[in-house]
Amino acid sequence: APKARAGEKLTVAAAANLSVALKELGAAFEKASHVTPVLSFGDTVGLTRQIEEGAPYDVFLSADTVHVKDLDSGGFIFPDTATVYARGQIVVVWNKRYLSGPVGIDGLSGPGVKRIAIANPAHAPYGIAAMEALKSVGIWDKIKDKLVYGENIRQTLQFVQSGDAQAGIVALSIADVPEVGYTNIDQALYRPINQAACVIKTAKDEKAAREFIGFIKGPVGRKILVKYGFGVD
Amino acid sequence: MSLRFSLKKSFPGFDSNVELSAENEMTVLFGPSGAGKSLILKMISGIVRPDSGVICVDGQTVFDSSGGVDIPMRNRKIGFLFQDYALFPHMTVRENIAYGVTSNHKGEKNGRVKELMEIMRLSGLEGSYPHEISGGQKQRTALARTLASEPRLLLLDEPFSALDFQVREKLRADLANIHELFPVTAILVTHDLEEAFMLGQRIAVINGGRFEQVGSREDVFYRPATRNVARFAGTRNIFDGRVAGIRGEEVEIDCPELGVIKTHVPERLGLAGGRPVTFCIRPEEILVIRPDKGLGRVSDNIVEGDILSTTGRGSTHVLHLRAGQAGALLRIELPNFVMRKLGLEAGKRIKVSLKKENIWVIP
Amino acid sequence: MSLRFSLKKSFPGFDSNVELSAENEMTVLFGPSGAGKSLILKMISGIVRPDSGVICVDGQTVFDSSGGVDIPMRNRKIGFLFQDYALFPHMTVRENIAYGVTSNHKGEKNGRVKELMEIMRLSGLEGSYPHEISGGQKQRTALARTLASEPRLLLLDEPFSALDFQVREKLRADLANIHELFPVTAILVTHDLEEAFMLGQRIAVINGGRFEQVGSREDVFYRPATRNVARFAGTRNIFDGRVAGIRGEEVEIDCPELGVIKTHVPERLGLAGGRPVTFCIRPEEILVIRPDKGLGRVSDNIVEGDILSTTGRGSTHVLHLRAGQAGALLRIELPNFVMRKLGLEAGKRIKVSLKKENIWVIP
Amino acid sequence: MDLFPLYLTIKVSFTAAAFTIAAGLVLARLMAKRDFFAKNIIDTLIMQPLVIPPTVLGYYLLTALGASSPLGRFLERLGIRIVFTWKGAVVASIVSSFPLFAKPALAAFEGVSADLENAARLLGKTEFEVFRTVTLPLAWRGLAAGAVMAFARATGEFGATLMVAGNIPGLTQTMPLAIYDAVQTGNAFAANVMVGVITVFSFAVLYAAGRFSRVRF
Amino acid sequence: MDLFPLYLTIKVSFTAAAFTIAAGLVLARLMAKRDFFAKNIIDTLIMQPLVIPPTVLGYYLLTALGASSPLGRFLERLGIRIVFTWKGAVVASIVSSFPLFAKPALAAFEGVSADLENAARLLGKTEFEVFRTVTLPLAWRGLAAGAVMAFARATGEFGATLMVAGNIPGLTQTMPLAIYDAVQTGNAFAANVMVGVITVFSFAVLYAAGRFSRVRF
Ligand SMILES: Nc1ncnc2c1ncn2[C@@H]1O[C@H](COP(=O)(O)OP(=O)(O)OP(=O)(O)O)[C@@H](O)[C@H]1O
Ligand SMILES: Nc1ncnc2c1ncn2[C@@H]1O[C@H](COP(=O)(O)OP(=O)(O)OP(=O)(O)O)[C@@H](O)[C@H]1O
Ligand SMILES: [Mg+2]
Ligand SMILES: [Mg+2]
Repeated sequence: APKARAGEKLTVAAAANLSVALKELGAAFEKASHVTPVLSFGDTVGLTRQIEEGAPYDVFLSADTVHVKDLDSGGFIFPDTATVYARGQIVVVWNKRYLSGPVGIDGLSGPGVKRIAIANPAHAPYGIAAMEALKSVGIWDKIKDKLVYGENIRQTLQFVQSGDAQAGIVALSIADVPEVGYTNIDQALYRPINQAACVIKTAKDEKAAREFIGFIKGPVGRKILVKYGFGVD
Repeated sequence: MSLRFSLKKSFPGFDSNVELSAENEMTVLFGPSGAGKSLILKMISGIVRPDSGVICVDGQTVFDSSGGVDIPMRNRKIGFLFQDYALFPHMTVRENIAYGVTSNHKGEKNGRVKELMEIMRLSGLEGSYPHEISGGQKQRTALARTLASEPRLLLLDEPFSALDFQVREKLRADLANIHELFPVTAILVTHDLEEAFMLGQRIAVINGGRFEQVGSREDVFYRPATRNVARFAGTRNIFDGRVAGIRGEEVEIDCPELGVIKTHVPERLGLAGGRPVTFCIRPEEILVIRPDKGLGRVSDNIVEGDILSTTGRGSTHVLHLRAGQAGALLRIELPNFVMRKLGLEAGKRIKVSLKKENIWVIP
Repeated sequence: MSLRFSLKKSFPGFDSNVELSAENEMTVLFGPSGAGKSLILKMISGIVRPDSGVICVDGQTVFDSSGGVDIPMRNRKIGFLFQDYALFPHMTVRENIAYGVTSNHKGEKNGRVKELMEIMRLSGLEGSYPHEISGGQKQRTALARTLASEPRLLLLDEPFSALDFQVREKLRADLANIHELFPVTAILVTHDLEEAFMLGQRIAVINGGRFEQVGSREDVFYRPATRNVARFAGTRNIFDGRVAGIRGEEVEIDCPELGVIKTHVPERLGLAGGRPVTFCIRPEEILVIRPDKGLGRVSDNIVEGDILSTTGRGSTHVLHLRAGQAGALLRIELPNFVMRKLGLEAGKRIKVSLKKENIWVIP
Repeated sequence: MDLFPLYLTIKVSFTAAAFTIAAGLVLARLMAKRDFFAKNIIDTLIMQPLVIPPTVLGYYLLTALGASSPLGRFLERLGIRIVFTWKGAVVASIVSSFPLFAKPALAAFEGVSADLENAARLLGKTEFEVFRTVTLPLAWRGLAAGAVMAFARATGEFGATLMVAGNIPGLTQTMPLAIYDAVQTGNAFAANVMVGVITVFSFAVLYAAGRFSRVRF
Repeated sequence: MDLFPLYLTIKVSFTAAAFTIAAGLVLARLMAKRDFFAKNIIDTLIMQPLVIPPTVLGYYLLTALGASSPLGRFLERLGIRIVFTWKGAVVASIVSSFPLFAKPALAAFEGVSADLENAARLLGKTEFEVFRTVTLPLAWRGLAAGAVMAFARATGEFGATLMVAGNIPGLTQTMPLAIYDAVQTGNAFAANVMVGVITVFSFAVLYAAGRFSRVRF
């Protein structure tokens, strides 16, 4: 009986790039199950370390797949729950004030673009994808010196929003802001940014946790993810 | 060089209202603790802002509340010796003194510092910090620093209080010759009677924030203007009476404690019969009559009494005498040889004379 | 109650090595600035750790370098009046004094504070902070705070230096009666000759970190053990000579400056002919011979000289005399009335007598 | 607006500041009046939390106090859970703010005149009484400055808190973390409002502290 | 190990500390000797950078100095570029470390005896000379404490720097940013090494500063 579960809580640790989409997802899940998801955002690496140290999370929504694999090999999660729930997409963004769009990925090497913001390709999945795309179109070496790294995708966008980077590459999920315009990047230019989810072994309510992942992967969840710019299978 | 000021300042529980002019001389501010001596120096120097008033140094108005003049301290060219020294704790003795020297020429500066250190007997302490030197050494350092700046006006707040008797005497002598050494107007604060007497050509006696008398040291010591001045100046024997008879300048005072006392009073005082008066006589001016000699020529105001106590004070002795009809307490100061010669001691009964010319009637 | 100490302490350029016992009495430490007076008090109280030595207070060993004893300051029950007061700047006058009171009973505490404030004439300043009061008021507050703690040993570092003459005299009298008021052993530091004489039943004269003489005030003043003590104690006339002849206790000294001088010397000194000696006479013990009277019975050591200067010092005058065959400088202190009677002034030629019994030969 | 983060921030910042001040006082006092070889070294070491980026500091703290560390397991057995609770936020704040109090406190204590302390000792006061009635009030200016900085730092602590306490709404989410969330969500307005709130709060506390700690002498 | 971040950190931290100290001295001095209505308010306001999470502070700085702000455009026209240059890291460090110096400096100046300053004035010294020769040395303990904290904070500044200077390897990547990157990459060893390096560096500087700033009187 769903009513009996009212007030029950489910702690969801999620990568910060999900913060907008997950708000709506969470609300929808609560409506459906009467379990309240508590959303705890952080960076993937940090959340992973916390789970290793026994953080009281029930579900982990990572921004990549590597860290879920790591957790799995450490025995911190139920292996059968590890699953890709979304695929990130990257777009070229440009500041409308400085560039009259649309600017495609080739346009990044144009003369009006003095600074290009991407997420740090050393560790941020969207940064890695951006680098791959830039290499694929063959302008990486040309624009390498114009790059400025954001620590996460939100910060990367802020660089473009402020106009200090005239253009950049960010996630589609956050690109819809007034100051910038965006154009899609062919998904063939970069390896898929798969984002994996899993249930933590120490979950207080394993059943609800599994339900939550199921919900995300279900029709409602997929619809919401797509709405916020994620790709789903 | 000259100084002229007229100042008012109030604190809760204390207010000060003073006025003075001084020429090229040393004026001593003399008065009890808390009278407002340091306050006057602080106002002149600019450390404390007067509520109202005027200060002129050397003809220049450095402060005028009505004219809005308030020259910054650094331009007043005033040397100030603080009562608590105000030495810079982060500088050595040498550095403290050098700080005051205005000359920028290195050799000159060093020479001046060396000279001052020698005058103040500070040689050997060049590298010591203030917390490493004695109280007297601190005071001498502060004095050297003040003199180093060659001020046109010198304000000295108890400059010798921490000094031993030898240095003190030496420095006093130096200061007394101040016009040769440092040709400036100076104001010196002291609570030391002897010091006031030795150094002050002019003495201003202050009490409760007001000058009670400003005059030559002889005036202050022998012709006090008020009862307070008499007390501060060590004129311990102060009595009240009533004018009983006047014959020209000679006045008879009926004193309930001592009986009838005769004295001279300048006519201008214009005493009338029956008027209450106060008179005094200094302890060292009271004459002990030698029992073996009889009265001799001495005949003025003979008082008989019992010696209550004798106290040695170094070169003199102080006797307390219970005398007169009402048992008045007389204080008498005598040279030691007189004590010995007359064999005076507690319990003895003696006669003393308060000579007419030694009695002063407070106007 | 008693105090006994034997202490050594070295600083670069200064070292101290002192030893003393004192019973229920007031001992005065007397000596020039920088002699090590404050240092002794600091070692006794525990503020400065001696390099080596022993301190016993009241039979209790509070410090013993060889025995490893070093009782913490708070248990020494010593009252210390700091030369620079060390008042707590964040406490009012009242709070400073109350801080010293040991009693925890509120009424008792308040009573004691009130009493002390009255004795020290501090009433009205209860709520003032140290920076708002005068130098003398600070010293009185510090004194009150020290007395408030009812110590078994009282160390007073120049307790009256900032006080005016009236308060000083009053407090001196109180302190002189200290056994009744505060029955403790006390050590008082002073550089004031008169104060040393008035307060010290026993005086320890210190110079350069060492005691030069410890004895009764009469010993120190009239029978100085060393030339330095003679100088500090104000015996200004100090001369060197050679024993010219001995007749029992009577000795003739050949002094190049004054000529042949006769005096009494106790036999135990065992002077031999030809031995160099030093002798002295206090300024107030020199007798001026009245020109009108002739020598009379006075016949000892007559010296003639010219008055160089006369200086008023309040109740006495000081004369400087250029005298004797070699122009020795003699200092003479005379009561004012003698000055007046003899009409002494600079330039006059007078005869003085250095009476045998007033001359002291420094052993 | 959800008031929990504000409530938690108040709780955490005051608790952390209290600990920091207490521990800082003890350490500074122990170090102030002595001159020992290691003093300069300790003095320098306590500055280190300022040099290391807070997030990294958080990693270290998490490693030291988490489930996989002996210390963490020991505390666990005592029933004390630090990580992922508000206590974790307190620990993070203490570590970050400690130098801001200890350093000026040490300087302030060193500046107190030994003569005045000795005067108190000679009046029979114990070391603790001397400390409370003389040293503390005389060092007041520096201590107050340090306390104010430590409190402000504790209020604003973010990086280490995120690691040690996590960012769990309703449990460990302090204002700085909530502001971070708002920024991440692109909700600049909410972020600005919360910055406004935390500014007003800290301003009120610091202003009051400033007035209260005024030195009159 | 790439040495550029260390080099940049040294450059940034010293430059920032120098600015912070210079500006802090001026402000603290102006405020210390007067009592005006706004004093308490200013005193409290300068604490605010401590309260706001550094990233958010960085966000504000970016907004204020970036291409979209009037100030940013004005500076641009003067040929001064702050954002995404090492100067941005300096600005971020200055803002973050300013309170750590200004607050203790103010307290220290307030503690200097007015009598000693007056003594210097009466010896004919100008206000500047009084400041240099009396006020400064007497406030030394507090100033040194503040300077050391400001320097340490500037060395460790991470959040705001990231926003204002960006993380451009070889250009604006300071040690803290490099450390963070290493942690994020899962390269704990590299992170630890770099933390070691920055610790040793700051330790050396702070230790030297501690020895040098010893007060002898
Ligand atoms: N800042 C102040 N606030 C309040 N009262 C003050 C202040 N400064 C001085 N006073 C008061 O003014 C009076 C005079 O002080 P001042 O220092 O001039 O005395 P003094 O004559 O120098 O005494 P002493 O010989 O003891 O040094 C004192 O009663 C003192 O309490
Ligand atoms: N901490 C110290 N370091 C070095 N020298 C010191 C220290 N304390 C005292 N002295 C030296 O010891 C000597 C004695 O100092 P002390 O303070 O005892 O003198 P004092 O007899 O009290 O003189 P005064 O009458 O001037 O106060 C001085 O020459 C002083 O310079
Ligand atoms: Mg005074
Ligand atoms: Mg002394």
